[in-house]
Amino acid sequence: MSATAWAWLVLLFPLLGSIAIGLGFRALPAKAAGAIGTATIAAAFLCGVAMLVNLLGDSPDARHHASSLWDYASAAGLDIKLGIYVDPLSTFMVLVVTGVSALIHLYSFGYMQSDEGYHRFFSYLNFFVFSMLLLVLAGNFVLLTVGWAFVGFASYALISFWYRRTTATKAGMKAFVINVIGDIGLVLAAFLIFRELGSFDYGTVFETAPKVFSVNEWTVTAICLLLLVGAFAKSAQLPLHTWLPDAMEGPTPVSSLIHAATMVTAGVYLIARTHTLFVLAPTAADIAAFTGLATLLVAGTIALVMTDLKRAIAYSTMSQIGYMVVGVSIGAYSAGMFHLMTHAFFKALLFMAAGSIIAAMANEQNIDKMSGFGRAMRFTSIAMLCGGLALAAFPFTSGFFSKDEILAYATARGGMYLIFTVLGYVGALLTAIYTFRLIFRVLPGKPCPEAQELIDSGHVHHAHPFNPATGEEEDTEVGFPGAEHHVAEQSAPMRIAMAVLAFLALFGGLVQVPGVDETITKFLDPVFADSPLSEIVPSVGASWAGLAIGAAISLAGIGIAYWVYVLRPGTSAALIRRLRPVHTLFANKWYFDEAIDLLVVRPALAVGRFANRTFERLVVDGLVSGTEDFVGAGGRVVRLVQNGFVRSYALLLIVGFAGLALYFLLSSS
Amino acid sequence: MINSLLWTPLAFGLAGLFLPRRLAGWWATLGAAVTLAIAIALLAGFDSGAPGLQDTVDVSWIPGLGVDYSLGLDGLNVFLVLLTAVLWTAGTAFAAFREQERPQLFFLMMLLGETATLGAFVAQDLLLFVLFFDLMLVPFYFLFGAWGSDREDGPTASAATLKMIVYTLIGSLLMLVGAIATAIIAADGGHVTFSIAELAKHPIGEGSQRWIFWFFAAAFLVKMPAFLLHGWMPDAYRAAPLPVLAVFSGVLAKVGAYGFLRVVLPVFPDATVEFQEVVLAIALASILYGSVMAFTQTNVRLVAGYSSVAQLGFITAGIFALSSDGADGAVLQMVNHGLVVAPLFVIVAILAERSGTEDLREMGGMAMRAPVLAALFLIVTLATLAMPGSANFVGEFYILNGLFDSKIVFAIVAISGVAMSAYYALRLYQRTMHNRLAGGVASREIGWKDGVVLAPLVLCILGLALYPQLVLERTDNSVARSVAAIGGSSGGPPKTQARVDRKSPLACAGGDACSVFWEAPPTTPSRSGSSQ
Amino acid sequence: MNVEWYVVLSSLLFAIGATGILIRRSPVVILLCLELMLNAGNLALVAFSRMVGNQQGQVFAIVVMVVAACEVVIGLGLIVAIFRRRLPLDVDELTELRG
Amino acid sequence: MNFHAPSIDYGALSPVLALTVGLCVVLLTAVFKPLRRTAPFLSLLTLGAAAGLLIWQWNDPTELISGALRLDDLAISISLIAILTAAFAVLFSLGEPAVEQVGSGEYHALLLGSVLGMTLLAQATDLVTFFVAIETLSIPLYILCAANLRRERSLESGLKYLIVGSLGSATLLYGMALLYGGSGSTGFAGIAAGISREGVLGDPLVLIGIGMTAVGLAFKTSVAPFHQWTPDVYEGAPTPITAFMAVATKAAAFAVFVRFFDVALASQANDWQPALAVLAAISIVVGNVGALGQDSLKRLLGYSGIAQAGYILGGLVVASEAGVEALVFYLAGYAFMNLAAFAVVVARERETPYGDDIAAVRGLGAERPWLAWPLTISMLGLAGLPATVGFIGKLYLIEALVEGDYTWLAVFIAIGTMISLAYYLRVVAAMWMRPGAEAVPAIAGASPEADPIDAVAGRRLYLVIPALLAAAVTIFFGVIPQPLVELAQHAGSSLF
Repeated sequence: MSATAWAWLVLLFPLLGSIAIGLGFRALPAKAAGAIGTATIAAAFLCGVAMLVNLLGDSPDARHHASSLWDYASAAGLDIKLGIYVDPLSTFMVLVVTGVSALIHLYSFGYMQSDEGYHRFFSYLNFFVFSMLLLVLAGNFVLLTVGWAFVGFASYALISFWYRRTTATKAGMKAFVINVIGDIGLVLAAFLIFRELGSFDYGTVFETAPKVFSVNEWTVTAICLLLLVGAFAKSAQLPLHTWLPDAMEGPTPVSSLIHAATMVTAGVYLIARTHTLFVLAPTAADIAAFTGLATLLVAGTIALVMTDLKRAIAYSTMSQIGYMVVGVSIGAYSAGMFHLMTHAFFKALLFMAAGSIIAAMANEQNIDKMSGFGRAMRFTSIAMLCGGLALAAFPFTSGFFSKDEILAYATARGGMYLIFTVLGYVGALLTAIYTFRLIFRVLPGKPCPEAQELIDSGHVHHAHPFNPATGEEEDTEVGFPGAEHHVAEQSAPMRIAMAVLAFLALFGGLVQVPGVDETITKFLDPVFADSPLSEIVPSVGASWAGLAIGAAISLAGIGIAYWVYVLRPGTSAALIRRLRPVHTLFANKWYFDEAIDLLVVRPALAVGRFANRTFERLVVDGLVSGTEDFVGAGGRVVRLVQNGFVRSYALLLIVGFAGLALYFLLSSS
Repeated sequence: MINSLLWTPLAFGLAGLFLPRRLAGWWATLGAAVTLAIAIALLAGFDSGAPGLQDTVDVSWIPGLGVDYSLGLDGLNVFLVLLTAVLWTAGTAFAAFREQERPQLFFLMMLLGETATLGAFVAQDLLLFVLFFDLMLVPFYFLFGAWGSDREDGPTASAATLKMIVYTLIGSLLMLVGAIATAIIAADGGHVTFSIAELAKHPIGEGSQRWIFWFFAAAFLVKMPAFLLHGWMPDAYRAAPLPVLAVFSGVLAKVGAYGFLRVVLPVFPDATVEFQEVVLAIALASILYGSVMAFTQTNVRLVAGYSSVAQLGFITAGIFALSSDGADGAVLQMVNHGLVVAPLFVIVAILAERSGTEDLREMGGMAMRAPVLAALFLIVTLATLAMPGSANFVGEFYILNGLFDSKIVFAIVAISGVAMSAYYALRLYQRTMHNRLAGGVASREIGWKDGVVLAPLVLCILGLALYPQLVLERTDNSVARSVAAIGGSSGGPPKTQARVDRKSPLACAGGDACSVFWEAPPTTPSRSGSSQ
Repeated sequence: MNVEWYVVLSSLLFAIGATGILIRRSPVVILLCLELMLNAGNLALVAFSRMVGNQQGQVFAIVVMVVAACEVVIGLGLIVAIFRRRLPLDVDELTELRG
Repeated sequence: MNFHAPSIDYGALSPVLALTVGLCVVLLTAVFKPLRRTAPFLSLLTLGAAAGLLIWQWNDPTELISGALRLDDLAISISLIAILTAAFAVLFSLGEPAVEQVGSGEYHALLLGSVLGMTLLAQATDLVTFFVAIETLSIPLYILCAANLRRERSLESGLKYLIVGSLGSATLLYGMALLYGGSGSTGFAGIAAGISREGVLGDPLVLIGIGMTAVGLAFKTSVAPFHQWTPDVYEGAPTPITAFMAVATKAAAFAVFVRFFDVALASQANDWQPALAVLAAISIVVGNVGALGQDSLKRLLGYSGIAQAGYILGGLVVASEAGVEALVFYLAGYAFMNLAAFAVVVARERETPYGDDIAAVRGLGAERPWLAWPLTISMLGLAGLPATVGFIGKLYLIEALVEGDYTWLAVFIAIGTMISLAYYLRVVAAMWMRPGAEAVPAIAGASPEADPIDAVAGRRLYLVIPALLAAAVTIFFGVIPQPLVELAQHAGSSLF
């Protein structure tokens, strides 16, 4: 079987799974749904592997195949097929996506057990994986948009999975609308590409683009910027990031799969995929890079002060994606993708850990209320530690290699790009600090009531939960885990999933050690060969130097965190007092939500209200009733003249005649 | 064949008058179903390659006045005919499941409406078209007025309906004058003919085109309805009985858009080009205004109603992109919108039954015990907001692409409507199905009766989503001809010289210079793409 | 004698009749005025007939006299009927039909 | 000297003779008590005979009485319309209180007399016959309007009609006199020749003559601003008579209108065309807006009649063959639509205490579908909705107008139609969208005016069948108009 055939299978399995679970929601027992869900994804992963093997079979420069099922919409010169495009890049993404998804499905299998909406959950989750794979494998920009929107919808559905939580539905709406804006960016880009190159197909486009466009021509720049709108919306880069923190309303596995490991990295994939165009539009590429940089710093600072466990991790996700964006934009393609992979590992892991803690806290997400889980939930805390180390780029963990490779590349690029190196390291420091801030506040210390209860009885019986955001009582019948929800960690599938990810988080980086084995670079090389930037590579020495600095910074960060949160517990409070304005700025997430609300949402609603209350009534109805009244008035006049006095009738008759006679006399002379 | 398609519904309706009350509904549904079967047969026999009309009937009707009874199918109307048949079957069935007073009359009017609508779609004689176009109103006048619901806080059903009729006839009557004027000016003392094809061959002088164009435009824009001409819509929609409203807003609005493609573009090419921007501006206004209204409305029907205003705006924009990809998209979108809005109203009916209100603020949380209903509704919603992957997306994609090529500025403004549609459609879904369970709202699963009405429609949506090509490939040919009339481009750029003979897009933003580019001579209708 | 004077006279009669209809309220007087107008027509006919020198006008005039007679008869009949119904003989009182 | 008996074409005269004879016979029945009841039957017989004879004369135009009359297809078709209407009126008059009061014989005799006047008028080609016919038409109507002696309104309408009508006739007469003076002839052909002579053409007196005749005819056809008698008389007169006037008078008057202007005054067309066009526009507006607020159905139909007169006048304005065709076609259609409506009004005013108030038809759809349908169809037809003869008629008129470069008048017709929907559909709404009116309201006091209520009038076949018939024809010619079109074309060709 050819690589493409396998690819179709990769797409098929999750779709089948989703449909099967969705249709069989009455027939299937809960377990079965979970099993099917997980199995299909696992199958997809295996097919992915087969794909890889197939691909490695071909010579490096022949490692791209297109295949299409049928004409999707081809008319009037547009030629849109239902086609896929298989090359190392997509294969790589397929493997990451299916692999991580498989594990997270496994985790959810346990985590969602006591949830009423079990079938719905797995159906959605499988659908998401399908969409993500479609996005990755799409062979033309239209299909890409389709996948792009599908993942957006899946994320919406899963964010507002507990749909009787008003906070959840709001968050879902927010995420969806922002994602649609992203879609629009993509669509417009597609239009522009089509009008310039006359095709939507990757193959044709990337082939003809260099011939047609001159570097930095406005059209290609416009195309790239529009693509970036899509990428930023999906990957939560400034200023389209506000949906991501709110998205934490969804169940934790969702946060870990969609909003950490896979979907949010789609933007990175898009930039990498269309690097040919970005090479032609350096300005756009730089804009992208700088946005990434800004995001990673802003998000880092916010993560420093977040008290909500999941939101803090969400912001760290943003900043990590910032790194990736910087990477793929400045030409560190393989490095960017590498970081994408490692990030998928450790961030998924972190969320899982956070998930079981939050479950233990009865969905209380405020870290101020947490402490002492180190003893209460050993396994979890170990997992969390692994994840944290990798995120903080502790030497020789996966994050260590990937992040620093990007920065090393920036150094190699030199010139203006040194800014990225410097600020990148600043970001790294922040990362290390906030990561361990979380860890130090949650794991060690005197157990909080829940933790204590765990230690004593090993099982927590929660009071009926309340939504911390709105204070309204949770509606457990739609499946929001209620009182009987037992501690997540205890079920085996979750442990397995976390264990595997922990391993990957720690040692996953070893596949790409500078100078030793640059597997990923080698594998992805044929894709990016056409880009002149791929010539520039940091020397092995430079890379190691960079790694050394990275190690130092990460250790420093961890040290600071330890000093602030463990040795001198009061310090943070003191700092906050000292730096009040800064803290408020960070704590309010740099007021992005407020700004958008003020600039976009309110005006739109105001216009709507005006249209509804005023315009419709005055103008539109006025138009109608105005005419009605006018005609009606005419009627009254006629009836007034019809006064019943026969003599006035005679008068009118004679007047009429006079008028007529007058006309005739005038016309004759 | 086409004759039987046209007259079957009416025949069944009249026969139904003599049936007992409880049979009337099923008899009518049967009639609609038979019509549907005929329509499918016609589609099956449809040859997408053939030039010109198919299954034509051409009989002299009033020789004294030069009016012929001529019908025919081509890519423009074949799917609209099918849509009509489908929606009417669904709507009739939905009504048949419910208790109607004076059912025989009700269903007679329903089926008369179908005949009239089909007539408007297949008529190939300008006057016949006008006749059916006006005739459509009569049954709906009765249906809305006599079976509609009076509002205590607003006009009675009959008042609202009267408003609608007068309003929509304003256009149609002017159109009658316009049609006659066209024929007579074209005949120029010779033999008067109303055959659209004939009139298209030798367009009349530009001067006369100018005013006649607006007579027709008035009729079509009111029917849609377009921005500022939609004054009749809110009251009428709130009065109308929902099964009727489903077919009404599913099909009748399209007749207006269809009229532009069938009549205005071919017969008044110069005026069309001249007023392109004006109509586009109206279309944009409809898109924006409709969307804005839709996401501030609290009445469920009106959310759907205003969303249709926006959707029809898109369709109009597609037609007046004056490029065949725009028009292709428009036709596809007509079908899509019909398929989407009809089930939407069916669902609205179901929701209203469950919550006893049509006010969004008093609904919510209904998904709980009704997963199937929720799923169906969700699919419809996503199609409504033109989610990529739905046929609606393909339709809008084509429309906007066509617009993007000819009038880039309009395209960019129009696309903002897409974002808004996402908001109002999803809002509708969330406010009804999600959030806390509102007081007095029963979360009940959809009954099998409504299921058998709704499910097929949703299946149509899904099917079309998987294979929109079904419509596009059959439409493309005829659309190309319609557009060729005004010298528009019939299709996208050939891959290689895309860049070569192409002005700067900025130039395109202005005058219609770009509506003619890189194409083989417009007069030769070129099978898209492949022709180059 | 010149025909113009006949025409002028007839038109005067016509005008007088019309004015009478406008200002008088008694149906009987109004009938008289109507007769006056018809006879104005007759006078004109006869005068013209003499001017153009054929008899058609005179024939016409005689016919008109008959017609006029009929009208008066009907009119008076109606007035009697109204009187029988004890209704006021004043056209301004007969305004039940209006609007 | 030897005496030559004048050769008289009795064949062509036969319809007129038939009517005259019938008239006398019917009048005689009034004398013999036992024959009282036969009057309606005899009148129908007479009308039938006349109609038959007319059809027999179809399609061979003949001059009569040395050119004073001309029996051509225009005359025949119009006369047929008049006779048909009269027949319907006879049926409507069965059980009409007015008939008892003036006596069946006299009543029907007068009706026939009026019809006779109409047939003559349709054939008139000489000022004398023209004037005589128009008076023969009117004078019986003056009486018939007042026929319901017990009702003050009936008398009032009679007197009003008489006064204003005579004023109209007088004006007409004086206009004729002037034209005679100008042309030196009373024959239409002679006038045509006379007024186109050098020096006379465009002579003020002639023009004023034209103006005065126009006024007289506009009055008979109730064209605004000479319309004011119409609503009052229509409301006051006994309903069968209203029906008769609404259709037949208008038809006959238009026949002579078109003959006089298109034949006798053709040479002056450029002068009178714009004037008449303006009159048409005025009456379209006045009629339609006037009808808006009316509660009395008869009054409503009166105003609608004014508007329709405006439409029809359009056919005359263009002074072309197509125009005449359209005019005849529309008149024919108009006849059926109105008769259907009046049949229902008659039935309802007899069986409900509401008289001709719109309340009388409330809930008719549920209560008496066989009456509701005819009224509905006629309303839709008058509103010019498709699938009724009204639509085709408007189409015909508009086509004629556009051909004659009077497109603006066509647009007026469109706008007028739009307004008219507001009141036509109000009636339809009352029938189908309102619950039936409550049983007996206060107004049905035992005042001497109140006519006796006939509870089953709505089921009387002599009302229901005509109603259904007329409605059916309305639809039939709306779907298959060709036969009527051909008739119109014949009529049109007889002038040009």
